[in-house]
Parts: sequence; C-alpha cells; structure tokens
Amino acid sequence: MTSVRGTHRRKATMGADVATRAERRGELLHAMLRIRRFEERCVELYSAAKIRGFVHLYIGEEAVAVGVNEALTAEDAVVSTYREHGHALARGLPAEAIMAEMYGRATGCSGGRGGSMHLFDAGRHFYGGNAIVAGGLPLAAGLALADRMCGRSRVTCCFFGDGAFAEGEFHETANLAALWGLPLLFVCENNLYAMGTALQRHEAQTDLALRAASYGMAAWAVDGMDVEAVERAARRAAEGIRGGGGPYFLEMRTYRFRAHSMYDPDRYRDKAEVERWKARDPVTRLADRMREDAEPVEDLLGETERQVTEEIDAAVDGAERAPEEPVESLLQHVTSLRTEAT
Amino acid sequence: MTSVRGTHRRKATMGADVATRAERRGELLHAMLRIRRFEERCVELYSAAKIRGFVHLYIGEEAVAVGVNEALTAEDAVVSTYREHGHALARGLPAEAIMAEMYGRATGCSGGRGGSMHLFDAGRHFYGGNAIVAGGLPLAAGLALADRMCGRSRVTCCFFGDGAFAEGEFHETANLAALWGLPLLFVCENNLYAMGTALQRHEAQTDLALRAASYGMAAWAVDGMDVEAVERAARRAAEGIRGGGGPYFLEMRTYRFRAHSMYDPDRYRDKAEVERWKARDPVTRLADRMREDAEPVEDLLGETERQVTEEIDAAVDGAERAPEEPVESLLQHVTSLRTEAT
Amino acid sequence: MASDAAGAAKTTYREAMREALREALRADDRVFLMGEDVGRYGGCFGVSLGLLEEFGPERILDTPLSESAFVGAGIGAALNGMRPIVEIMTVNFSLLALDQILNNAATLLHMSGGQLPVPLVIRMTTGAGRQLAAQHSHSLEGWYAHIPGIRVLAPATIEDARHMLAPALADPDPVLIFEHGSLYNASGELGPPAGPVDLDHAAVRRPGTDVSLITYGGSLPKALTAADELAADGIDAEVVDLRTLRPLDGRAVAASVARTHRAVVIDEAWRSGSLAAEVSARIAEDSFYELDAPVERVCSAEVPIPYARLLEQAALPQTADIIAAAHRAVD
Amino acid sequence: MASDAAGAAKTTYREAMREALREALRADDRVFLMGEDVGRYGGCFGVSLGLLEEFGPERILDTPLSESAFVGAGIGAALNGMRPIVEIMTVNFSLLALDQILNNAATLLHMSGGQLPVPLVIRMTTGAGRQLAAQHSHSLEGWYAHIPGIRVLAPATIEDARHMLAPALADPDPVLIFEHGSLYNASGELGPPAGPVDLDHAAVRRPGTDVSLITYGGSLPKALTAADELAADGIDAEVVDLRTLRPLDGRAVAASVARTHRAVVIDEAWRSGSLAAEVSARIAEDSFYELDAPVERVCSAEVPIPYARLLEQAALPQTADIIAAAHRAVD
Ligand SMILES: Cc1ncc(C[n+]2csc(CCOP(=O)(O)OP(=O)(O)O)c2C)c(N)n1
Ligand SMILES: Cc1ncc(C[n+]2csc(CCOP(=O)(O)OP(=O)(O)O)c2C)c(N)n1
Ligand SMILES: [Mg+2]
Ligand SMILES: [Mg+2]
Repeated sequence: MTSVRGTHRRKATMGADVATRAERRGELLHAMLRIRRFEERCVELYSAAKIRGFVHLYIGEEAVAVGVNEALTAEDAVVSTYREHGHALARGLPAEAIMAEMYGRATGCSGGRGGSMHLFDAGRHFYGGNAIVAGGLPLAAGLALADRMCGRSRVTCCFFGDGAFAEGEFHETANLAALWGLPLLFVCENNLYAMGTALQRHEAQTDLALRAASYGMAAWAVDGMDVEAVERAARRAAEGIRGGGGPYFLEMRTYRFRAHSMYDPDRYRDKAEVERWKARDPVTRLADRMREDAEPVEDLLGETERQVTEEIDAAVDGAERAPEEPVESLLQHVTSLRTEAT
Repeated sequence: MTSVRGTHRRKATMGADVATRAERRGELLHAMLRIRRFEERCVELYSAAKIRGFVHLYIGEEAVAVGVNEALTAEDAVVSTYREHGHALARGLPAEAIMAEMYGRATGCSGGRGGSMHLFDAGRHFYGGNAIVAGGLPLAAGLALADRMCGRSRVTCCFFGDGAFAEGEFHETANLAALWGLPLLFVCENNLYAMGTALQRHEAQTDLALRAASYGMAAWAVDGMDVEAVERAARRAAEGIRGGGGPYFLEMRTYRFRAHSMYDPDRYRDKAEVERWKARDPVTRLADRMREDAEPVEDLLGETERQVTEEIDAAVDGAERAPEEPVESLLQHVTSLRTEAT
Repeated sequence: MASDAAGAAKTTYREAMREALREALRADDRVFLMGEDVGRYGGCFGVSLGLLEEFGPERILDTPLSESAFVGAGIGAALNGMRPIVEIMTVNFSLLALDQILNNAATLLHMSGGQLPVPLVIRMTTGAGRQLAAQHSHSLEGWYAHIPGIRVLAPATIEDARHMLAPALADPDPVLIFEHGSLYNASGELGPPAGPVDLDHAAVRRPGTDVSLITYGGSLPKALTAADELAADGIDAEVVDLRTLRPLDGRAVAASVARTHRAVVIDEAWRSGSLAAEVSARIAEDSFYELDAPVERVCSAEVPIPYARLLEQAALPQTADIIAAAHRAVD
Repeated sequence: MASDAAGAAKTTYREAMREALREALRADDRVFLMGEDVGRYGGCFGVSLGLLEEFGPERILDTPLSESAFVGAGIGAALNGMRPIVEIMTVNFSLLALDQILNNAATLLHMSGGQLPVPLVIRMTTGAGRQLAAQHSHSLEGWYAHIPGIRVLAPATIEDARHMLAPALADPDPVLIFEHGSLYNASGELGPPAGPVDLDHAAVRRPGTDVSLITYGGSLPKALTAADELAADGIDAEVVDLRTLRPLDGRAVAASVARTHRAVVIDEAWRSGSLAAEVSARIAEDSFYELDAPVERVCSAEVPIPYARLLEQAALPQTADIIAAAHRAVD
C-alpha cells in the first residue's frame, strides 16, 4: 500500500523496510506544515482580494488530514467538505492547482468553477469539496457501494464535521453503510463547533463515537491533535474495512485555531479555550515528541519550512500567471455532450 | 387525569376509586374492538368503492393506540401517520366523523379534503394524519417546544413506524428533542415491516430502543400486543415527561395482521409468521387474561360487539347521508383570509 | 405480453417499463436498480415485479426509507463506474432527495470543471387523480425542469415507456424519468421498436391546423380526447407531446404554433410557476408575430389536491377544460 | 442608526431587518427567533446580532444543523399558539426543509378542512454575486412561489426590510421572506413608517411610459440603474418591484404594461421555469392586445453559478443586459 502525499515527496510504505521513525515523522511534519503555511498564505491573499468567496481554514486540524491519508492508497477515494484545503493537499493535489482554483483560474483543479469550497481531482479520486453540510455523505456511500459491487478492495473516506452529525443525511448514510456493510471510513472532525454553535448546544449526546457505534459499526474517538495517533487509528480502520469489516467511524477530537470563515468575528469562543487548544498544536507537538525522542528536528524544520515556502511561492506564482477561464466557456460542462439547450 | 376515549363511554380515572380491574379491562377491550370492527367495515366499504385512495389498516396493532391513549389527557397532543384510524378512534374522534372523511363528505373530520391518511381534529389536539413517512416528527417537536415555552405541562405524543426510524427526520427530531428536553413522547410502532421491507433489511441495528437511547433519552421496548403493558409503559413515560424528564421513547413491538395497504398483495411475508403473530392478537389476549383471572368476559364481549356494531352502523349511515363538500368550496382554506389570488 | 401474428404485442405501460428495465439489466452489468421496495415488494406500483427473482439482490436493491441517502448513493455509484437506476416511489418524496439531485447530481460536472459526469437515471411516479390527497398528488416535474445539468423525461405513451430508458442510460448525465401514476394501467399495442427514442425532440401525436394542444405525461390522453371532440366541432387540433421537459424542444413548439397560430398548454401542475408557464412564455416570446390569440393554460387549481373525488376532479385539468380553452383560443 | 433633524435615519438593510425583528420580539411574547447560529454567532449575515443578549436564549434559539427538524418545529410551534420566525441561513439549505414547508406548512390548513392555520414566518437569504459558487448561489424563490397556501415576500428596499415583517407576522398563514445577500450592506435613509406594508401589492419604484422593467429583490437596484441609463438614451422606463412573489400582483403588472406596451422581466433565477417565466406568460396572456413587442426576460444563464468572478458575472443578469433587452423591446 502506497500512501498518497504532497508533490515531489518520497513515498512511504507501511512495512518496516525503508523509513526510520524519524524519517516518517519528518514526512508527517512536512505534510502538516505544508497545509499550515499554505493556508496562512491564503489569509494574506484573501486580504489582498486575490481569493474571494467563502474560505474555511483548517489550521489546527492538520493532523487529521495527514494522519488519515497515511492509511489510504492511491486507489482509495476521498469525499470532503468546504473546509478541505488540508484534505486536498494531503491527498496529493498540487498546491498550484489548488491555488489557481482559488484565484478562479482556468488551470485550477476545478477549472475555476469551484473555488475554495469545491476542489476536485477525479484522477486522484478526490471527490470534493461539498458546501452543503453533510451533503457528501450519501455520495460517499455510493462510491463505496460501487466498489463493493465490483469487488474492488478500495476504501472510501468521508470527512465531515461535528455539525454534520446532526443532519439527517448523516443518520441515513450511517444506517445504509452499516446495513450494507459498505467499505466506508467515516471521519468526523469534531472541532467542538459548528460555526458558532458549540457541540453541547447542537448534540444531545456529545460522545459522537458512542452515538455512531449505536448503528452497529466500529467507532472510536481519537486524539485528533496527535498525527501519529490519527495514523494508527486510520490504519486499523482501513485494514478492518479492506478485510470486509464494513464501515468504521472515527471521531477525531480536534479544534480549529482560526475563525469559522473569513467573515467570522469569532465572538462565541472563549479566548482561553482557544489558547488551551493551541498548546496542543499538532505541528509543535510532533516536533516536541521528536525532540524528546532525541530525533534531529531543528534542521529538519528549517529545511521543511524552506521547501514548503518554495512550493507555495511557486503555487502563487503559477496562479498569478495562469489564464482566466474564458467567459465563452461558461456553458461548458453543464452537460457532457450538448451545450445546454434549454 | 382523564383519559380520552371513544364516544359515549364512561370516563375512567387513574385512581383506585371507581373502576375495578375488570371494568378497566372491559373498557380497553371495547376500545380495541371498536378499532378492529371499524377497520373491518372499512375493508368492506373499500371493496364496495365507497372509500377510495390509500387506506392502511391498523388491525393487530390496536393495543398500542389504546394503551398509549390511556396515559394521555384531553390536553395532550397527538401526531400520527397515514395508518391512523386507531389513533384517531382512541383519541376520541367520533367514528362518524372519520367515516364521513373516508367517504369524502363535508361532515368528515377534515371536511373531505383529507381522506383516510389525513384525519384531523384541532379541538382534540389530534394533528393528523401525515402521509410523508417521518414527516410528523419535526412538527411534534414544535408542538412540544411551544408547550415548554408557555410552561404548559402537556405531553405531545408522536406515533411513527419502524420504517420512519431510518429517515433523517427521525434523527434530527430525536436529537432536537433530547437536546432541548422537550416534552415529547416518541411512540415507534415497530411492526417489523416498512411496506415490504423487513426490519433487518432496513435497519442496521434492529434494537430500536437501544438506538434511540443513544440520543440520551429514556427508551424502552414494550410488548405492543399487550394493551396493559403498553398502558403501564406509556403512563410511566408520560409521568416522566410531565415531571420535566424530557423526551421518552417507546418501541412498541407489534405486527400488522393485514397487508400494508389495500393495494398490497402481501407477498413478502411468511404466512407462518403472520399466524404466529395472530396467536398474540391483543384482543383475544386480553380476553383470555380476563378469563384466567376469572373475570366475566363472554357477556361483555357480546355486549361490546353489539355496541360497537351499532356505533359503526350509525357512522356508516351518517356518512352515507352526509352531503358532499360543494365543488365551489374547492379554494376555501388554501389560505385563511384571502381566497387564493395567484 | 401477448404477441399477435404481425409482431405487435398487447402490453401495458407498466409492463413496458418493466421490459425496459429487464432489457437494461441484461444488457449491462453496470446497471442496477435501487429504491424502496423495488425488490421483495415488486415496486410500489408493481413495475419491478419479478426482477429480484431474475437478477438477484445484488442488482435489485431494497433500500431503507431514506431518500436522501439512497439517491446520493446512486450519485456516488454513478461516479464510480456504475449505471444506477434509482427509483423514488413518487415525486412527493423526492423533495427529501432534492438537495442531492440539485447540488450533487446536476452540479458536480460543472463544478468540477468537467471531471465528474454523473450517469444516473432516477425514476419516479408523478401526478394526481387517484384520490391520494395533498401529500401524494404533486406534479413537481416542472421544478426539476428548472435545473441546469439534468435531463427530464415524461414518457406518455407505451412506446416511450418501453424505449426511453435505454437512451436515458446512455446519457452520460443525470436523467429523471417521470411516470404518471394514471398511465401504468394504460394498455395498447407495442409495435416493433423504431430505434432508440430521440430524447431531444418533442413529438406531434396528432397533426392539426387550427390550434396546438401542447402537453406531456398524464395529460396527453386528455389532450388527445379533447382533440377528437374538437374535431367533431370542426376544430382541427394538433397535439404536441413535449416528452422531454428539459431541455425543452422550443423549436417543435414554435413550429407547431407557426402552423396553427393558437396554443393551449396543458399541465397538471399548479398554474403559477408551472412548466406550462415556461411554455406559454416561450411561445409568446418566440412566436409573438405568429400568435393570433393569447396562449391558454389549462392547469390544476392552486390548491393542495383534495381527497374527495368531486373536489379532486374539479382541481385537475379535464378534457372539458381543454376543449373550452381551445374554443377560447380559436374564437 | 443615526437620525437627522427631520427624523429620517441613515441605516442599512441589515439593520432594518434587525430593527424589525427587535420590534416584533418586543411587541409579542409569542414571537421567537430560531435557526442555525442566530444567537451566539449573531446570524450568519449578522442580522440578529445582539438579539440573544436582549431577549435571552428562550426567545433566540440556536439550533443544530437540521433544517428539516427546526423548520418542522417552527410549524408545530405555530400550530400551538406561538409566532415563530425561523431563519434558514440561505435558500440553498432550504431544500432540506422543503418537504416540511410544502407538505406541512403550506398544506395543513386545507388538508384539515380549515382547522389548522400555520402562522409561521421563515426568513432566508437568496441569490448570487459574491463568488460563493454553485451550492451557495441559488435563486429558488420562484419554486416557493409555485406553492399554494403560502405567501412569498422579497423585500428589495430598506423600507420593505424594515416594515414587511410585522404584516408577515400578522398573516395567519406561512410567509416566506427572501433577503438577497447583496442587499444587506445597502444603506440609505429610512423615513418615518408609512404604515404597515401592503403585502398584496407590487410597487412602482419609478414611473415611466416607454417600457416596464419588472423585477424584485436583488435585481431591483440593477433595474433602477438601467432605467437611469435608459433615460439618458431617451427611453422612459417604468420599474415595477413585485415585492410579493405569491400571490403575484398580476393587476399591477398588467396596469404597467397597459401604460408602456413593452415589458422586460428581470430575475436572477435560471431562465427556464423561473418566476420571470410566470410573469412573462401572464403578460402575454392577460395583456396580449396591449403588447407592442415580445416580452423580454433577463435571467441567469442556465448553469450552476461558477466561482470565478468573470464567469459568475457573465452568468448573472447585468445592468447592460437589461438595457439591451429594453432597447430590443422598444426598437
Ligand atoms: C445544510 C447546510 N446548512 C448550513 C450550512 C452553513 N454552514 C456552513 S459550515 C457550517 C458549520 C458546520 O459545522 P461542522 O460540520 O462542525 O464543520 P466545521 O465547519 O466545524 O468544520 C454551517 C452551519 C451549510 N453549508 N449547509
Ligand atoms: C418519505 C416517504 N417515503 C416513502 C413513502 C411510501 N411509504 C408509505 S408507508 C411506507 C412504509 C412505512 O413503514 P413504517 O414506518 O414501518 O410504518 P408502517 O406502514 O409499518 O406502519 C412507505 C415506504 C412515504 N409515504 N413517504
Ligand atoms: Mg465543527
Ligand atoms: Mg412498519
């Protein structure tokens, strides 16, 4: 099983063959920092009005996308939300394709039609990018159903938030997946808030793994700020799914360090709460662990920052120089064959 | 607390004052037989094309409507489904108003506009009659919310089927009710089938009470073929709700003896299964229990049959002679004030 | 289906649909049928009776009551190489899946810049007339015809019931098929196939010169009856069956109006905001200088469809209403 | 809100809505506001900011993400004596509650033979123009205007934002209010109230004699700008703001067309099956002999609204399109 990661990165394998622990951790660190820095650049570009629309940052939650992705192969499918830069980057979408998309350029990963909330990459089985909360879940069940029907041993991984848990679509999909034993990995990113509404104000039972288990599927809560814990849990779940164990549910306990979106003045959270969670920053946490384990980290960090900056600079540069999608192509892709006659 | 029951019946009180056990059982028997015979007459009238549309029979499930109703006061609200003759009769809607409705007459309890699936009685807080599976659940939460907001100690009782359990609306309503502690009694009539789909083919976890409990509300399974067991459970739940204990969930294990609707050739069930359940007929079961307890039952049964027949004869007679709703009134009640300008 | 010597077979609309399903399931392993009670029950209107026995539970999937999830699952399966046919029992319940249809099925192709076509067929029953009351009598296909990215079909004849499914499955994009509940028992001869149905064009079901009766689906039989009766009054009505509600064949409509100069649009939906409004607007806009009289619309009264037979019949478009409208247009 | 000496106050559409909510909550204990993030967050577009602090969590209810349940709960609460105002963040998400709105809110009164009026107000944002892409840019108010039993409002001015809520709450039946997202920041003077807004009638926002520009909601400012520019070309355009999309004020439309004999209908929805189709059809049907030219429709391109600014702008009706259509109608 090959993990799918960012561009020009060496592929890691699950076995004990190649990578030492330090190397593996270095890769995880790289993957997380890449997301972090990419999004920080997005903020700047948003302020500079280069990027528009709704943009939802993943900063703080990087361990989830990166850790889960370690358990997926290039054949597996990912269904995501509007907060999906991290998922897309971890999945291996080129930073430039994502950046160009946010610039609304023709070279964007959705041809400029999607923007931040709708990143797609059919070749990488990255099915987007859904801005209807919980709207990706039924779709993910269908991807998994097709795999089962065709006897493929793929996993479909569906990311969604704690807020999505309350929607009827979650319930219907969980029931369907458990009933039919679908090869579906539910990854609930419980960041304790649905926009401004705290978990305990939108869920009667705040132990989401417990609730999910009631459908009769394996379900665990995971420390979503610990990328290695995420990876372990995701691997175990993915193996279970590949072995025919039906759907698995992972509740990732995580936190977003930034506001819900660029428009959100973030009035509903206690600053102290945010600080407490920042103390568990998945990037520094992994770096600290490496230090504790006497693994070389300072140089690595410096080199990683350099590589990441270089990649993002190139991405921005590419996006800046990319062509706009011509207005004449507006009606293209409404349907596959005809230009929409109406 | 006064129980609300069929027409011209003596009101029973909860206390130990009036009714002996035999008398109480006699009343339950009467209420169940009334539903049974009413629906048997419906079948005849349907064959004679007096009644049209979709008609869903409750035969076999009478203990649920009758037992639950014992726990409700005249102030409490009931939200029902398209299989609601039993709920409506137990609630005290006059048989004639229901029959006239099925005849499509002006004197019907919905002015002929609703038919079998849409019985209403605002005065009796009987909110229908919903033919969208699970569609009544959100509405019931709202009734309960208003009661809580106004400090009323009413219970809103919402009936729905096992099939409805899979719909997103159930999940959303269960979460909302448990989260907000609404005075809502969920009564899930688990008759093991949603149309032709057996419970184990539509629910991943077939223990519905267990699943409901996962929302953090009290939830029990009840023998829905035993009217006294139903009554006990419903009373306990209603008391809990009135005491501020939030929503309760009762899974009534029951069975429909007839096909899903008049159109259903009932191909998907094992005849032996139907027979096994018929052996647990709630009417004969209660009668048998009375016999075991040496309570007089034969005369009572005879007298009850006589009364019920008389009532139903009168209902049919009334419906037959009732006026059609004039076609000129078609646009009435589309809106309250204006005749719908468009 | 009983065949006579000439090869024409007596069949019903229901059987024709079933034959179309059977043929599709036989022809392509990627095709499967999914929905509530399509299997053991045989379909709520009996359309899929016997298919479970023939094709097995891996290809005829009974779903839980969860319209959003199983329609969404159809979309996902279509994205992932299958050719699902999803049955929603009736259009009334399709509202619960409308988000999936609009925001995923219809939108993914464009939103992904052309990467994700969704070759999905969704079938559902529509319409009133059987005293099923307000929540079971909607005619909402006009709403679906508003959505870019999907194709909307309304087979009104036994031929179309039999032969529209194959080209619908061949379409790389989502296709919605609306089957009017009153048509299932319609029976007639089914001739030898005239090739796959052309899904881009309306059909003139009866040529005429005095007035165009433009309709689709369950209202077609009423329009044809009206045309017969109008003929007795000396009015030669042309009957146009739209067949495809999206993309709408505006040219066929304009061509008919160019012949007759008068038009009546018949649609069982509520009048305001109906598909008939779109057709009427197009005629007025595109055939303004051809029209000799205002376009007439014959639609349902704007009222939740009532149960009582007389009220229901009064609410729905009737042959007499069509005849009266045609007279108004012609006089 | 800053008042000047004359009593006119400078305010925004957003503040006007908020004032209307505040007034309603103060005036009637039965009124409460419920929806996603209406409380602690202050409303996703900031409309209800501060109301939680003023009225407390029993009257400003943050709900879970469950559109069907909380809209249905609004219906139930309305049936049981309350006067709920339910906010759905945007019309895009309202699809998840459409079954409740159509099959319960709009239908219960009639289906119960007049026993169960539903005095419920539902507010939601609609429209495109802010690069929010395909799933956040719908203009589906036309669908709602198809439903018998409800009233559909589209306040396009600060006055209407301020003064439509009270009569909406006084209506014994469900009222849907569509607030175009591009209007929230519109600012202007709010004069002293001219009495409650008449919810049955359209308003002529600019009288004219040469052509009627008929529109509503977020397209009104564009139509007014177009009228100004047309005036420079010597074309005197009348601008009609429909305000109430159901029941539609057909008389006001006909009266305007009787004055101008030419009409352009502007609507941000996709053209086919838009509300503009209904308006166009009505004009063609009711004002056939008044019309000197085909009705023009200026609508959105039939495409999921794309993110990229140029594409999005190309998809939406623009002032220049309105001007061009008016020229076509007049020439
Ligand atoms: C059906 C629907 N309702 C409401 C919204 C508006 N909205 C966007 S994100 C969001 C919060 C979602 O919270 P959660 O699922 O926890 O994900 P998070 O944003 O925390 O990652 C809301 C209410 C939406 N996009 N879709
Ligand atoms: C949303 C919706 N989907 C489908 C149907 C068609 N339908 C009517 S009753 C029914 C089965 C419901 O089963 P259950 O909830 O168990 O109730 P029961 O009929 O057994 O009492 C179905 C599928 C419907 N009315 N509404
Ligand atoms: Mg969250
Ligand atoms: Mg059942």
